[in-house]
Amino acid sequence: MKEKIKKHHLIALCLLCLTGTLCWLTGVQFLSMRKTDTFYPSPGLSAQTKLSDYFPQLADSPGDTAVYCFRGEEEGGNLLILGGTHPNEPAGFITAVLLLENITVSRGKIFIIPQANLSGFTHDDPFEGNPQKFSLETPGGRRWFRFGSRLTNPTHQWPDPTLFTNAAGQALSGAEVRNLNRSYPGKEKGHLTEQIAFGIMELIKKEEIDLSLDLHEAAPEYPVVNAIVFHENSAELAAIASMELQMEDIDIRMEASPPSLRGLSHREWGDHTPSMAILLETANASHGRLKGKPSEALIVEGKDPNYVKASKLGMLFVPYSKDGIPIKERVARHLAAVNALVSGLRELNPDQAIDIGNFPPAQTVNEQGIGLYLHPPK
Amino acid sequence: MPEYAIFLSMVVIFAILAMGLKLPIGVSLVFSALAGALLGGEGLALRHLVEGSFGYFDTILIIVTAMIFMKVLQASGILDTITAILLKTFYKRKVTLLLTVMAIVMFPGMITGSSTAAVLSTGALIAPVLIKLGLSKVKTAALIAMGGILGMIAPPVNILVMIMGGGVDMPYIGLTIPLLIIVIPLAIIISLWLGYKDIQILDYEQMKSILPESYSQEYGFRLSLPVLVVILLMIGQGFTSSFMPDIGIPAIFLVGSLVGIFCARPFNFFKVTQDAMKESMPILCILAGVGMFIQIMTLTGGRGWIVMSFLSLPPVLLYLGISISMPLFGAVSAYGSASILGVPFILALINKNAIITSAALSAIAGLGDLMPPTALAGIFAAQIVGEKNYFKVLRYCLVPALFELAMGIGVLLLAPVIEKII
Amino acid sequence: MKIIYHLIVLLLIMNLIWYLFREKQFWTQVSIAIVLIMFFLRLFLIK
Amino acid sequence: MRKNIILVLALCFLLSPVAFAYKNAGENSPPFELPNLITSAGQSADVQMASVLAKRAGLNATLKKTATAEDLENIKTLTLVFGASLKGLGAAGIDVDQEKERVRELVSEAKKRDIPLLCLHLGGEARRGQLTDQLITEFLPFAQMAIIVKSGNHDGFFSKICEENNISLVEVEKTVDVLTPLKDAFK
Repeated sequence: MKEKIKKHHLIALCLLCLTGTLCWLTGVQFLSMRKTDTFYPSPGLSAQTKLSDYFPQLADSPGDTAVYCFRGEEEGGNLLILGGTHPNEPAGFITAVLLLENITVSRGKIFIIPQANLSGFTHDDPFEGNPQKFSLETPGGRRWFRFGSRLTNPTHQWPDPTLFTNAAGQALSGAEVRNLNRSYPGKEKGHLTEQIAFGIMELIKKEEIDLSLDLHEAAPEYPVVNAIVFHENSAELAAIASMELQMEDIDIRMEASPPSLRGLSHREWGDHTPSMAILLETANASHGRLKGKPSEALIVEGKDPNYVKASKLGMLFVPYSKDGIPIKERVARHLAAVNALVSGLRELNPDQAIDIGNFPPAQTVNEQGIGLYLHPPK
Repeated sequence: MPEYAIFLSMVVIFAILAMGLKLPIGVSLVFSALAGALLGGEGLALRHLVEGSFGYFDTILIIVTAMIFMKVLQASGILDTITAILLKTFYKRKVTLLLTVMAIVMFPGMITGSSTAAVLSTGALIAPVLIKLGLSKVKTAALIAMGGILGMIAPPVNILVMIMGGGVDMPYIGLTIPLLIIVIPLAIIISLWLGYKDIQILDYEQMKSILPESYSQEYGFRLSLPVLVVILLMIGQGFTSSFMPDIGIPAIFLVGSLVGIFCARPFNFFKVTQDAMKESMPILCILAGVGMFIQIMTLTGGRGWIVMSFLSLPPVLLYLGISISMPLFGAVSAYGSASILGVPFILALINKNAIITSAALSAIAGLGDLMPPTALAGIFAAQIVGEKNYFKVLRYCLVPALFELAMGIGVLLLAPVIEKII
Repeated sequence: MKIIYHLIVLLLIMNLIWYLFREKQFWTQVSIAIVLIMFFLRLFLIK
Repeated sequence: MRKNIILVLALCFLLSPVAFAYKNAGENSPPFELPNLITSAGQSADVQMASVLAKRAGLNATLKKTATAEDLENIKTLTLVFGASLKGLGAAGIDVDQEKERVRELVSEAKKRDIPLLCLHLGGEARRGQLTDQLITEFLPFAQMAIIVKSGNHDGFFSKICEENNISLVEVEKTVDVLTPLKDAFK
């Protein structure tokens, strides 16, 4: 009965144990990204709801993200601000957080979704070597934020098809099925990401949003950067805002949303709802293909010698010096643009005026840092 | 340690382990990635290593399931039957045979955008036919590998262009004609180049004598079901998306395999999956290793260094840079090459028509599937003809690959003219 | 659809473990173990 | 040849009061009258800015990015905003040649109807480039006046054409600064 265990069986057993240990060690790190970020809404907050309140099918799904609502006493315009469509574009996300932790609204309504693709915040893109989180200094201590992936977590939406044809009929490579900003107008019975897109469309329709903003970042070598991408229904507003920004010495490119590129927020929001649709881009070196060593510092300070070199070679679409483009500058840009768009909306249509109090001033953020306007960690 | 030094050390360590100590390539890659992480001051960086390997998880699923499907076709006798049918049809028509064979190999690649899917499905079907008609094993494998790559580039689905287009906001529209301009001449030239001289024209008796056993009498139409099911499901992808999500290529191959159980000569399914595992294990481990290698390369700044080095070439050398770097970078897969280098190159050529540029770049990036250590198309083509050393196959792919490279560069240079014509 | 892929991964894991114990060459066993890590993490929907 | 010289001289003669008029804008009446039709030459988004500027200047202007000869009915001034954008052309569903042909017809119809032409270039240096330059070279010579953002004239491109054709050229620092000269240019 007593049989000697064969050597290769023993090795197999050891290797299996080793595999298990490695799974556990790395699994703990992967799972650490599922811990949610804490935000501290300003006292001006009227209600905190969820996207599933607009599209119940999302309830309890990893895509059910928080919606922060600020309602003014007076009737006015309705504004939607989306951050975190791509969780690896932190300036958009942080701008939304900064707004929800500071503003008060006396006229009109503002809806803020800081983490539009919540699932994307729970994992990192393979091959990018990015850190899992980054921190910003506030007067009361350091606050950490997740740095996620451009795409929905594959464990939340599996498998990718070979070819993704989105609800607007555009054919894209399979992985784009997890890209929120290729999934509009979304699909009630589609993949999770399409359902999130559908939920956002529902919010825009039900809350009768007048102006919807999608805050992004792009690589400095990408032609649409430091740009205001507008649907044709918001061309005039974009022009007004870009001139206003120019007066504040902020150069911004105007880019018309191409009608042939379907599935993007600035296209489908404008096509399928009465809302004006605008997407804003800033330049983020940690996003590009030329980036050097990825690090928390690259995300926050935005300094990269590779991009300085690329800039000298004339390959970039933004000025880029050895000082880099720090996140405070990128967030300040977004803040200034949001402000300019809101005042442009008032100019165009006084009925849709929105009065915002405690709006974090772009210039101060740029000069003194984001932390000044962030709630200290508890 | 500067980033290029870390990268070069990783390459040297890989070479020592793989060539000096004769470790499996996949394992060597894993260890060189680990060494890179240590040298870069990142510690063991286990999270990064495992995360990197996940970059190829979907590819690994496709490979394993495609391999199972191929083994099912073999074990059930379907492969022999199809060989017999093809032989009977084509034994005395050389050019028609070669062109048909090319089209058959390309087909799964055309609808899935993956050279692996093509080589392991229809490539496996036609390999025995070519060998029986006198083409050497390695040349057959080269033909299949090139067919897989051309299928990957050919319309309607070219994932490489989609990846590049995604990086520059170019919709996947209007690519059919530019891609056909590239692929059709190549398909004709390459199939004739590799096969015309060696393929024998047989008389009926000769053909009869080499005919493998056919099961078509016994099982009839049922025999074709597994292949038909796979092809139909591949074509049908996207049609179902209105009421249910697509099932994806791995599930398609598995469905085909399961259908195979009931359609022909009985066989032991578990043994088949074990065989498939065994044959695909080296490449699975290589892919995991390559994923780790790239992640650590990015983490230590090596990737940025490489991309910058090629992009900062003077304009005269830009085309040379494209010709060298895109296939070379394909060593980490053609998709990776399209994403990491294809996008910046499109931007560097921004004054040309992006549709034609991306079509041409995809032809060049596609060659990456011939680049060791991954060399997906080369390795699997060698495997289906039973050739142990895939470098022998790659040797015969060299001239066809140069044709393809020349075509790609030619189209890039002539983009303004082609734009006027189409 | 997720459940189908779960089953596929499970099937492949069983095959991989079986193969790991049958294989006699050390480095091939190591290769299998490396590939197994991914399959386990995906089976438990961690990564 | 002689015919050409006569034509140019005639043009200069015709245009000189216009140029003169602007230089002495305070004393003489401005050259342009309302209503004003604003259109693009090249379909860049800059035309949108021009429309906003006109609105802010209190000018009665119609914006039509792809205006044709028929749109000139009852129009007293044609404003052409230079700036080629492949994306913009794509969005309008036309190619470069179609765009040139459209502007060509529009400008010649305006000339036929004696509608003066005002040209704007708002994008500065970033909005130059081969395509835009082609449009400027072809159509700017027909203008009575050009208002441009200074950095777009860094190589003297506009100055040269304007001098040769006796067009009054106004340079400003930023796009927003176009507002004042634009306002002053209209009666």
